[in-house]
Amino acid sequence: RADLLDDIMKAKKIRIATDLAIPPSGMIDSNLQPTGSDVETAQLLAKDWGLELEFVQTTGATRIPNVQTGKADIIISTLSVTPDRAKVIDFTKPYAALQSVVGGLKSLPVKDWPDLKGKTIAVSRGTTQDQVLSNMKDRDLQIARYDDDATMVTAAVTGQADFIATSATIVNQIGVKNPARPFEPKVLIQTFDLAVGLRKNEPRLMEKLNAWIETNLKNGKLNAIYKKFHGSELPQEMRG
Amino acid sequence: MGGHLNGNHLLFLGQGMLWTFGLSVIALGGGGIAGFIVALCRVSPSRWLRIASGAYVQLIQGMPLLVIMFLAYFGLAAIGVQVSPLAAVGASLTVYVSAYLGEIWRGCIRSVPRPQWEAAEGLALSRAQRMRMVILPQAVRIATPPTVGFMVQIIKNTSLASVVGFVELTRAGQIINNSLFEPFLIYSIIALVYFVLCFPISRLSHRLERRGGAARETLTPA
Amino acid sequence: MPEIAAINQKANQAGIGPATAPASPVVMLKDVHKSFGSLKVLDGVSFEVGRGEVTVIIGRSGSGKSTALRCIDRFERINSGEILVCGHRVDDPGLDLRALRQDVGIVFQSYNLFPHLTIEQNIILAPCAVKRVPKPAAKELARRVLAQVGLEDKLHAYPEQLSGGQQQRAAIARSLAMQPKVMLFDEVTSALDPELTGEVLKVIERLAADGMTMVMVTHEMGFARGIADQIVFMHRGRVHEAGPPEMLASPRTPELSQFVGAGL
Amino acid sequence: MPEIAAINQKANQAGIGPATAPASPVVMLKDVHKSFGSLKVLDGVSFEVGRGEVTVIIGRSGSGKSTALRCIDRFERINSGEILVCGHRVDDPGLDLRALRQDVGIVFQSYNLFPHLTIEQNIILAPCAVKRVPKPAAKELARRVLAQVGLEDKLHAYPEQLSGGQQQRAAIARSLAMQPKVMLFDEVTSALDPELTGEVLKVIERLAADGMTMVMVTHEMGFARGIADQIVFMHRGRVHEAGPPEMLASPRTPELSQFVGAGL
Amino acid sequence: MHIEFDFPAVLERWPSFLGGAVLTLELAFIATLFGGILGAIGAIGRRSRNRSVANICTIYVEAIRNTPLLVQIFLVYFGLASIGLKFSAFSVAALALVINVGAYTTEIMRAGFDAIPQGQIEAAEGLALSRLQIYWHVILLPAMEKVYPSLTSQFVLLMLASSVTSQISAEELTAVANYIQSDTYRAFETYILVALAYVVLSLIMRAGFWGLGMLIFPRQRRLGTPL
Ligand SMILES: Nc1ncnc2c1ncn2[C@@H]1O[C@H](COP(=O)(O)OP(=O)(O)OP(=O)(O)O)[C@@H](O)[C@H]1O
Ligand SMILES: Nc1ncnc2c1ncn2[C@@H]1O[C@H](COP(=O)(O)OP(=O)(O)OP(=O)(O)O)[C@@H](O)[C@H]1O
Ligand SMILES: [Mg+2]
Ligand SMILES: [Mg+2]
Repeated sequence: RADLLDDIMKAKKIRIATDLAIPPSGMIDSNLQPTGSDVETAQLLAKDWGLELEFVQTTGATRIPNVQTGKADIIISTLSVTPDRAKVIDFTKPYAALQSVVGGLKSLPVKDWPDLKGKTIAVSRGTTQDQVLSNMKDRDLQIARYDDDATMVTAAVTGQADFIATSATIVNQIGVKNPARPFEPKVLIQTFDLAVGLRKNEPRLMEKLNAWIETNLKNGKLNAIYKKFHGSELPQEMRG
Repeated sequence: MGGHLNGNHLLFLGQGMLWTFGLSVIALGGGGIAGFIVALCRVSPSRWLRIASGAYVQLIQGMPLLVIMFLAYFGLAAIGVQVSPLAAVGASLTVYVSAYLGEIWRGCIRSVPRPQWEAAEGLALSRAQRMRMVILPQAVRIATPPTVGFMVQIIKNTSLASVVGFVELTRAGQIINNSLFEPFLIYSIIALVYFVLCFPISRLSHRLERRGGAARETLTPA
Repeated sequence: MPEIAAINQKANQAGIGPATAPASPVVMLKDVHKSFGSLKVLDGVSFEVGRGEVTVIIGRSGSGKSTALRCIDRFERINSGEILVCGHRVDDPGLDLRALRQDVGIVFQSYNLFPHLTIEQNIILAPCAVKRVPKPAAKELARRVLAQVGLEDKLHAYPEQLSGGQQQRAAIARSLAMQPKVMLFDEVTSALDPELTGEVLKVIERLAADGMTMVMVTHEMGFARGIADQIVFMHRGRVHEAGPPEMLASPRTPELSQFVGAGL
Repeated sequence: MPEIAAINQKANQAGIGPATAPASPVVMLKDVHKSFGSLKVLDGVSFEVGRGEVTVIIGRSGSGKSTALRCIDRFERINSGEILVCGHRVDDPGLDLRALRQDVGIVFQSYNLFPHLTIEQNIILAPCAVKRVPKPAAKELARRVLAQVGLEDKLHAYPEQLSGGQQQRAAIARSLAMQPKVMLFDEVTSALDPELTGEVLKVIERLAADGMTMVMVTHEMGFARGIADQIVFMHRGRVHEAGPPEMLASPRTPELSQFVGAGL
Repeated sequence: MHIEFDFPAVLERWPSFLGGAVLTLELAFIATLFGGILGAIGAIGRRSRNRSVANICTIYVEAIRNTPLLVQIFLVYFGLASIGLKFSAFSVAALALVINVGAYTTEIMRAGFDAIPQGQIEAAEGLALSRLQIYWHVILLPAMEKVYPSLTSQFVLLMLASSVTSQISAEELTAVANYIQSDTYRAFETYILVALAYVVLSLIMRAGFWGLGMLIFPRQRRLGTPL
């Protein structure tokens, strides 16, 4: 069977699955151009490899089937690595990391996990935040799962949720949208590695992607992209 | 992230609306033809055709359209048949619509009073002639209102095509909302656009229904 | 009325006038049995109708009159027995249905004109589609049969624009246009008021006078008496009494006498 | 038949037998006009019905018979004129409709039994809901009125399980259960065959014999002749002739003579 | 292709599936019950002689039928929260579904009411029944009987459509499926199972409606007319 890397190079085009509805990683700007950290990462990759870039629009649920069935070549769409997922697709080395926090209303006196006992925390369904919090059985948390970040944020803005588990960037955004309900990061959950996803058994493509990631982490380009959209640096050990 | 709704966004919604419109046309065109065949099978003299088409209708009506689309696009690819998004969505909508329209139309064909079938039979018309000259022209008058009413559902259901990457009206709204975080504004606009697309059709269906009602009465003389 | 003569040409060529005795039967039922599920509806029905003869079937509701009529035109398939109509073996599973129905015209109580077609279109539909009569000839034919039932002016009306009696006459005209050899009528007047009933019965009387072979179910006793060559009284799926119209005056069985007396 | 006597107690207490002359009229129409849009349907109709009297309305289709009857029970509102029924001013806009309808029973050609209820439920519905008769008493009443129409065994059947004649009798029983002072019948037998017609007419005859005040539209001339105290012949929205049944034998107007002759 | 199906990996989550299916059924049940009642009231309203009542009912029907359910759910969920009313996602989902299916039911019931022959109503009027009594005793049940097939189809459709309530954190079948599939990345297995689950749920509902029909239409039970 054909090798995916050869196919890509022959076609001079790479098809990257990205969800454009998960800011700040994938979104559109006011000129309707795709933008976000994942989008710029993808653009950087295509440029470096001298390929034409095609975004395959996906929703959260169809990112994986898109590469499994060959409708897209790779996924750059805030995929965090878990062992279960690694059974289905292959992950490269991490190209970025996401700091997840539990954010809450500024006015609420919450400092650490025990204060969250019995509280309802909003998450985006199926994200790694969701998985991690769901597994914290002993902490006695109530979890409300929304289909995507936007709905979750809307819940926070309108008052349906007082706590949300997501990236710190998004937590800070809420106060901008509704000054009456400013949110702040309360408790750090974990830092998740984000990796590029590709279908199983493509060692040559995997190798080339890993090399590219290593180079660009070292030269600071990936860090710059990350900082531009998330407001913070990548973790030190990742930057090498 | 952030920013305000501008003309570009509205343009984006406009493009989404065009897709919604286009997908609806495909759904009704393809689904209409397939539904007609399903309806004919459902009233066929062959028992097996009736049972098979009945099972088809039950199966399709028991599944959410989203799942049908998913399986058509990714499922076919998984067994090695690569289909374009448009083909997958077109096929799914056709299948889905055919099950519903087939059932609606079967009812309409059936509701042409039995004596009409017999009168046609008594005049030595063949089965095809009876269908074409006597039954269908009468069934069409009864069928128009529910068919038009169903169109409204389809227009709204095309939103599910986002699962295979179509950015139609609802998905366009979602994407914009997820960068602007203005759910009320954006969803109200979407609601309004759908309303503008659907309301005239609903009204039309009502008007037809009122006329169809009169037509139906004349179907059963004395 | 040259038109009527034309339609009934064959009967007349055979030299059979309205009042002469029947030759070989045009319709023959022999020991016909028919059940719907477990309900026995026809229980050994036999009778014959000769060419140019008018047979009237009477009997109370549910006695199987309509079913008998419908079996003649194979709208129902019989369980056992024999039916012969104009040389067609109706009980034969391999019967050419459409050939049978070209020879037999049937008119029901509910006129069943096609509401989406004008009267003319109703009439020419079958001749054009089945017999491949060219359109102009069919239209000419439509005019002729409509004249026969006194409706020449309604050619372009839709059924709903006609009164009940007119609709029924148009339905008869539609059947006539197929130039059938036998006409079956099932309570064709029972949805009509006395005046409209009169109109329709007059049309049927004329047909009878012109020698059309007919089998009819009716509740109009006076009419039956006047027109019938043979009366068949059905009771519980059997032919209880049959004979010339005079039998109504002196019923042999209590059932017939009750039936005849019941209508006050 | 003690039941019938009970039902008609009031009429009998008033000392009015079936054959005596009318006292103060129970139903009175005076110069009633009624149009549907631009179509004039009643054009100055007047007649009176005395207590215990039977009035039969005849006339050809479309002459306004049904409309006249429906006006009496205020199913249609009249444009001008006066209608008085059992002391209710029917033309008065402020009329207490439900009080009127407790005094008037009406039965239509299409029996209009409620198909989802058994015969017993059909009958006790109105007495229980309107007059607040307790269930057991109502059931007793149902049995009584059903006996009156000869259907005591059909208490728990559904309408579709009954023949047309039985359904029509059940509909009459349902009306009787409200113990009305006047009964209106609109072509109650015209959907029935002669035998079933006979059954229903017998029930009506018995009601008449017991002194019920009735107005009926019918095409059964023989019956009309036998039962009517007064015949009203309507033509084009007017009372064209009215008088005792003997007038049918010697019509004064050509319209009536044509009408009487038409039914063969 | 490079897909190895691994149904057990997904099937081992069956308690979650079951929980989601139960919640879906609960939502469908509540929406059917109250939506049915709302629809009957709406249909009576639409036929009301009072013009403003009829108009309000018409506006309700048109507004709901011509906009997507998802948008309605968002507007109810976030709208209520914005004015300070906080309900659980389940309550809001149920409320939105009731409002939605109520509009469709209104139309179906109205058609059923219109299909009752005028003669039936006149016969009831002739028996001195009041307007309300006529609706209750003479119109409602036969009308429901006439439109029962469309009515039940509408409720099954609603059950299928209730999947969008996952958007506002109601943990019904689709939500569970989405969760499982993003947890395991086994989209095919999940979608196939969820399709099966929906087919089973809709069969359960149809069976339920059939039984209910037998119960509330005793004539059908007695005379065995197929629903
Ligand atoms: N298709 C059918 N399926 C089951 N039973 C039937 C069917 N058609 C007729 N029957 C039954 O057969 C019996 C005879 O019916 P038929 O219509 O022949 O009577 P009829 O003499 O024409 O009565 P009517 O004067 O009322 O028309 C009736 O009991 C009727 O219920
Ligand atoms: N609701 C209505 N709207 C308009 N026209 C009507 C209405 N009801 C009756 N008509 C018309 O009024 C006229 C008289 O009708 P009506 O039913 O009183 O006649 P009828 O004497 O009872 O006739 P039939 O013997 O056919 O029952 C007819 O021309 C009819 O078409
Ligand atoms: Mg019959
Ligand atoms: Mg009338």
